[in-house]
Amino acid sequence: MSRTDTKISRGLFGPLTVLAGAAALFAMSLVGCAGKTDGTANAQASAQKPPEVQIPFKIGIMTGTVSQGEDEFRAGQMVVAKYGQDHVKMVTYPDNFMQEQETVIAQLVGLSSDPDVKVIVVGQAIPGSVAAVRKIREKRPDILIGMVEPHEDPAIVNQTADISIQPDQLARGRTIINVAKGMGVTDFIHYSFPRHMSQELLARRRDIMKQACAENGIKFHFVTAPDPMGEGGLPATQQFVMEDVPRELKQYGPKTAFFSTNCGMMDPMIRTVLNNGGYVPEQCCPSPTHGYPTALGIAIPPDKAGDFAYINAENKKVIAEHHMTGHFATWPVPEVMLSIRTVTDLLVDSAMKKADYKDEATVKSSMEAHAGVPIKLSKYDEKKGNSYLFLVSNIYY
Amino acid sequence: MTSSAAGAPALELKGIVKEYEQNRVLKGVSLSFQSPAEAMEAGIGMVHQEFMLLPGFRVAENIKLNREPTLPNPASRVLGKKLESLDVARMRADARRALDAVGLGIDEWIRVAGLPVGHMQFIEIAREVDKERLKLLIFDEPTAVLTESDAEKLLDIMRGLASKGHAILFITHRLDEVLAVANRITVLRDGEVVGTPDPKTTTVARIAELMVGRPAAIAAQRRFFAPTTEPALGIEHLREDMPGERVEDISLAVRRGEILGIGGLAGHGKLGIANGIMGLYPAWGRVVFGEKLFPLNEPREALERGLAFVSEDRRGVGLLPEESVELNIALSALEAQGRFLHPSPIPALQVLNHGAMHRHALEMIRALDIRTTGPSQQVRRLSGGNQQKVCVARAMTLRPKLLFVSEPTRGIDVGAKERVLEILTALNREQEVTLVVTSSELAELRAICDRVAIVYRGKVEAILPPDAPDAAFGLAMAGESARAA
Amino acid sequence: MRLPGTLREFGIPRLLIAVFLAVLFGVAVATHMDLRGLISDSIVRVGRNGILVLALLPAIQGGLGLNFGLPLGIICGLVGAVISLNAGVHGIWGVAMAAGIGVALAVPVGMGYGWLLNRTRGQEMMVGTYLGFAMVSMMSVFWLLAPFKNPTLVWAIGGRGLRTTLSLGGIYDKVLDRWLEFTVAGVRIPGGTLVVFGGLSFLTWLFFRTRMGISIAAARSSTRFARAAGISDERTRLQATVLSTVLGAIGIVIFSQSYGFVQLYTAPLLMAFPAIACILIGGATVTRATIGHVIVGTLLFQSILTVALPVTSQVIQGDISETARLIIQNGMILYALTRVGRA
Amino acid sequence: MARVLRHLVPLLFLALCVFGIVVAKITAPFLLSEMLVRIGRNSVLVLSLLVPILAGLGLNFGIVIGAMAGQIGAILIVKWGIPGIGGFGLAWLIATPIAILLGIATGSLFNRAKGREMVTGLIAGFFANGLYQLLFLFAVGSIIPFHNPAMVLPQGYGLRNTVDLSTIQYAIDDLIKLRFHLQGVEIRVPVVSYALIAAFCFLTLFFFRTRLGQQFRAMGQDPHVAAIAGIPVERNRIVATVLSTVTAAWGQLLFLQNIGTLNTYSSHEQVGMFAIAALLVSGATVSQATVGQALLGTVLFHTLFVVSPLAGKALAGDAQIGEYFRVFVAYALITVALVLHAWQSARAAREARRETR
Repeated sequence: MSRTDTKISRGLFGPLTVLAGAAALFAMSLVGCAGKTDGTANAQASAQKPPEVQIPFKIGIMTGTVSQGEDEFRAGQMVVAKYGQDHVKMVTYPDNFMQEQETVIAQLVGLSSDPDVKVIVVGQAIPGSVAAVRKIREKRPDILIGMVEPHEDPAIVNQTADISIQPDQLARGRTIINVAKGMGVTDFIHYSFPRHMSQELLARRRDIMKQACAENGIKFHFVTAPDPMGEGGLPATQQFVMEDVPRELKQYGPKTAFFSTNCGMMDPMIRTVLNNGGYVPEQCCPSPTHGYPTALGIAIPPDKAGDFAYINAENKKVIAEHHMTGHFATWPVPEVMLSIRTVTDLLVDSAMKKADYKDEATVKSSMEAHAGVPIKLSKYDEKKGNSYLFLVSNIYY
Repeated sequence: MTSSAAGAPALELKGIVKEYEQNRVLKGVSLSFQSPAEAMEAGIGMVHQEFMLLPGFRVAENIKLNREPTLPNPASRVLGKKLESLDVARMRADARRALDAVGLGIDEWIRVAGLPVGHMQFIEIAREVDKERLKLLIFDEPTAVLTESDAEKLLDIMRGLASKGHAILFITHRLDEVLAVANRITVLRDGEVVGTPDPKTTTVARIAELMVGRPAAIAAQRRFFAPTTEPALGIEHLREDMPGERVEDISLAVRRGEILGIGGLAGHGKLGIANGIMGLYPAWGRVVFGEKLFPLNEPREALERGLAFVSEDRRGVGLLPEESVELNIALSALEAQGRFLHPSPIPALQVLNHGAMHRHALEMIRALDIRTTGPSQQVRRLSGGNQQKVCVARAMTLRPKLLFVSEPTRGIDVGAKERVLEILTALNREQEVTLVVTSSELAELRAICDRVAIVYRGKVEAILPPDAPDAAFGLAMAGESARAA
Repeated sequence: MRLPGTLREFGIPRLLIAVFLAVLFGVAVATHMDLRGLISDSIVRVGRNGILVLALLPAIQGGLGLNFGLPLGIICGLVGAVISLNAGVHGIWGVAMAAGIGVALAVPVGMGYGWLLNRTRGQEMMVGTYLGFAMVSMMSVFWLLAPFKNPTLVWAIGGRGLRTTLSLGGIYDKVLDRWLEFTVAGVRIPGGTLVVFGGLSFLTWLFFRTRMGISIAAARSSTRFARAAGISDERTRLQATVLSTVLGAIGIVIFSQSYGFVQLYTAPLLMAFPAIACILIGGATVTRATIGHVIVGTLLFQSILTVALPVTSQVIQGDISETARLIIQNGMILYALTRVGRA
Repeated sequence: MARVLRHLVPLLFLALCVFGIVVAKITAPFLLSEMLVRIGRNSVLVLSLLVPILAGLGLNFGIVIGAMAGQIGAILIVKWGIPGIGGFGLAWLIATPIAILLGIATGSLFNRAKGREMVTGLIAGFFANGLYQLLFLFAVGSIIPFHNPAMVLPQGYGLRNTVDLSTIQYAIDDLIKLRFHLQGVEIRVPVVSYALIAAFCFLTLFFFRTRLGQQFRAMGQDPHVAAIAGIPVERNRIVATVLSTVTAAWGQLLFLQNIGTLNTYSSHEQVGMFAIAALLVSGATVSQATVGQALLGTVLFHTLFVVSPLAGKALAGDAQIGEYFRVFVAYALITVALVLHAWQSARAAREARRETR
């Protein structure tokens, strides 16, 4: 009998240790939370500040998490700060959004379930957004929906969104090559993989780049990299880029420029170019914070967080330290942040009948107001729909 | 469908089956079965020693398993008979009839799980009885798990079935039962027919004699360095939970320096004793070793106190077949006594001293005449006899005070058998190791042991000198030692 | 078809992959690619990934099958790395500190994990997979909330929470790769990392010759034999799990230093799969593996990864090698899974 | 105690859902309309897991392969431009034989990996995904003639990443339209989908009352006893896998007609993971599951999916923490379910031994 007793106590010991472990972890995250409150006094304070703009309805916004790209998530937070927590419902889509399409749909439809919501902005309209928007329309035709940087077929998006906006990928096919030419590049490497090449705009941009290169006497090379959504994950992709950049430099010489369609490749690409030579005329999603702070190891003290002038200056400084000035270029503002904020403001004003989001001139002026620099804007389809493509002129580090 | 394992005597009654290797002849037709379904098709049914019942199924579902009466439905008309619906009413009715035939009054729609063992046995029989084409029914030790009254009932049912024209093959160790129901008797020993006594004229003692057989002329000279009467190991009321070899209540005193034999029929618990004391299966009771109380269920403790064990299950327990001869020989001593290791401050991280292990293996290979290409050969590649020698070598490496050896000669050829027995007696004589040898081969026990204990139904039935009459052993094994006296 | 013994020993799948690899190298030579660079990259990758593959060995040896719960160990190593980065420890000491903290965390985590696996015998691989997924998501919350203040680690705009990718540039980027680095016939060899991988492989080999290691292997071969020899297989399984988790923690630190980045959030999620493919391609089965399998497998698989894409890109535009690799890798795992027990 | 333990997982899940609903202040009409839709599109996929479980194969991660078969059907009818219920029916007809073939292949694989069916199914899914990519990224348009500029990439081969299924969207759901209003919110009831789910439930129940179903149940309990009783265990295991794969193909089609777009290269990937998670949270185990549990699991799991991001956000004040929390809870509960099941079956085995003493 005593035997059984020891067995029971031994059986209980296990779960208890696990519980203790769980408790410890929980305590850890509590400490983390505590750290958050003092570490982010600014953010908290700004969140508690009265909203800059009072609106009589609510805004729904969906972005990625920071691990998908910080600009996007912070843009969402800026919208929250501007209109106040009570008037903005912000949600995020899952990290593995390609597989969890249903969650994407649920999140968006969930935003529309609040009868006060009149405007929904999808910051990076990842796959599933079109299906979700169609479902929202079935019940709430009154909601204005903006789709930023849609991944799905542009023709379908053009039929679906009230306004959609993204960098002019096709025009970038030429502008990026122009930037590269200005840098004095002889060879141009384009990294991508089958899944991205199954997106129409990316595939067409590649073809335009190829043509532009030919016109400008630059040799174009298409290189396939492992898909970060494959089961090797992002690390496999990044390892490949780190190995391949020096290889290409060796083969084509130091006047080689690199471009990639995937955000995850930016960190290693910029770092490897910084150390080995070569050029990065523009990132996939142009922004001073996209890739550069990590790749260059920029320290950003709390009081400078989100200060683009400071970040640009730091980027410039570190690149100069590596004697690579003039090898890098980007847009002065994060394009996704610009788009999200512009689209939100525009739709809010339209909902209050203060502006017309369908008017191209209004869209342009609104963008420029946010960017602080001139913007080139065009329509995806002149005849129908309300999809826009835009370009910003570059800054050089 | 085999009759009995090597060494386990068995009786065959009223058989119309003649078994010769894979071919079976039924009613003059030679049959060879590839699958149970074919045997069933041919009209052969079997009541298994281990129950072939699904505990989660209801009684009727078990009885009608894969022979369910069905009703056609729209789906089955299109897609075939397999999709016909179960005819539950008929299943229950059939099961009821079969259960009544075996005199089991339980509800046919309750689940089998949790029913008493006796009931399960009768359900098995009912299932076989229910088969329409049944010609031959095989009972494999059906009464082993039954109470006296249930066993009586079973015999009645067998008589009834036989009178209805079913042939019954009854495999059992219970001699009384044999005489009570059998029309014909065949006695098997070591897979060979040793006699076909007429049930009308023979006696229990005669069958027992046939079962046991005469002691073989053993080459090993018996030594008589007089075993002391001092107890080496005292076992009191040992109970143990080894599947198929249950020990109910064993009390036994092993004397220092002797070779004690333990015999008995399969399933009566003789193998359980060593396994229980060595801590391989949960055991309860009081065991004293070297005047100290000995803790049960602690395999490590047993090894550390100077016990060792050569298991009957060579492949499962005795050896690591994928590993080398040397590692197999050294492993227990390495684990329990920390030998063959380089010194290191952390005991668990002492590195193997390959040289010492290798030298020791060579020594053992020489001493026991293990036929191998070398100490690094995989044990799997050795013959059965040499594998057994490796097992003995491992036990010897532990330098035990008392050694349990179970089935030392099972599955090895005749020459090796003698060699193994010689090694054991030498171990006893020269190194004064107390030996407890468990074997199904009574002859070998009688050849090398000082005393032989016979176990019946999980208890010690009798302790006999090796030269006791054959009938005394036979009766003890059948649980009828009282009759011999 | 009968093959000569040595070739059979090497295994048909490995033979096929080796031939495939040889063809790739042949194409590389034919198209005037930088062969030395390709070989050098392959070797760098072996050093980088080797320890993570090695981490699977104790689990297989301990009878736990393929450790799909490797992300647990990886997370421990990542926490160690982040703490050392936050403290700003540079160079080899940074790596040592990261590994040290990683190991210190991996021991209790491995014990908890092992305890769980002992309760779920027969389902270890399933439990490992899901537990790994769960922990990765939990740690994502931790990365977001953890009170790290070092301005090179936190988000550029938000100012709190750790970035997805932390650069090791100037901290301990490639310190081991560069230590003892040498060049043979134009092929750059990252000496230090290989020494660490070799050293840990040797230690692991040695461990399986210690008393503890021998009992782990014995308990895997036969639970009942082990019990008869006084070995508790619950304990050996626990030891094997802890060792696997610890090696996972060290493995990711070595990986990160060679790689130059520490990757957080969902990065550890799928890291077990390539490692598992490596060891299986090396010839291991779910129940048996050796150091040789680890080394051969890592060499073959990582070389394929390194060489296949650039070489096929030379030959065809819009290549299908990424898809082909997917099929080869999972085909190998499937082959191994369906082959056990009939070897 | 044992009773509570057996229902621990669903109870935990229920508690979490209720807690989430309260914290996130989710309104009844929203929850109801979301759940009606989600149950409608996911139930058949979850039901497809039942047959292999009862036949002793464990959780069939191979349903991913069935989902691929369904998608092949959907892609073809879009290519041919056949809309509505007719298109859906044709997709169904195309998908079925493909699913049968793939099911036979998967089942044979399982027979070679007895005891490791689940991991094998998982990896088989990854493997099949590779072949699927090969087919639609490379073979289509190059080897297989496929000329439809709306579907094929500008390069001339390979499908685009989105296939617009609006032509068959709601083909089943809205075959009979039913709408009602609750607190001013319109709620759609996909009547025909529910009828189909009911039919599947009924068929599953019916199946287990047939001769073959009885054989499956016997195999699930003890394949050895089943073999002794003359049941062709290996062949039946393949049949079970085929049934599951085919049901999954139909389930995926039902799912897609509700969603209305197909992510060519990823819609199928998580089908197995989610269906299995849904089943496990109901308290079903790898060896025991009922139709009721499949439905209950679908309801609980998807309630959590709807509720938890919002609840996480309400609790942590940060949308992304809610997102990570949701994923954590889902996976952690599956782990708990697996552990509890293993623990209980070990204890049951111990008790069974004691009883036969």
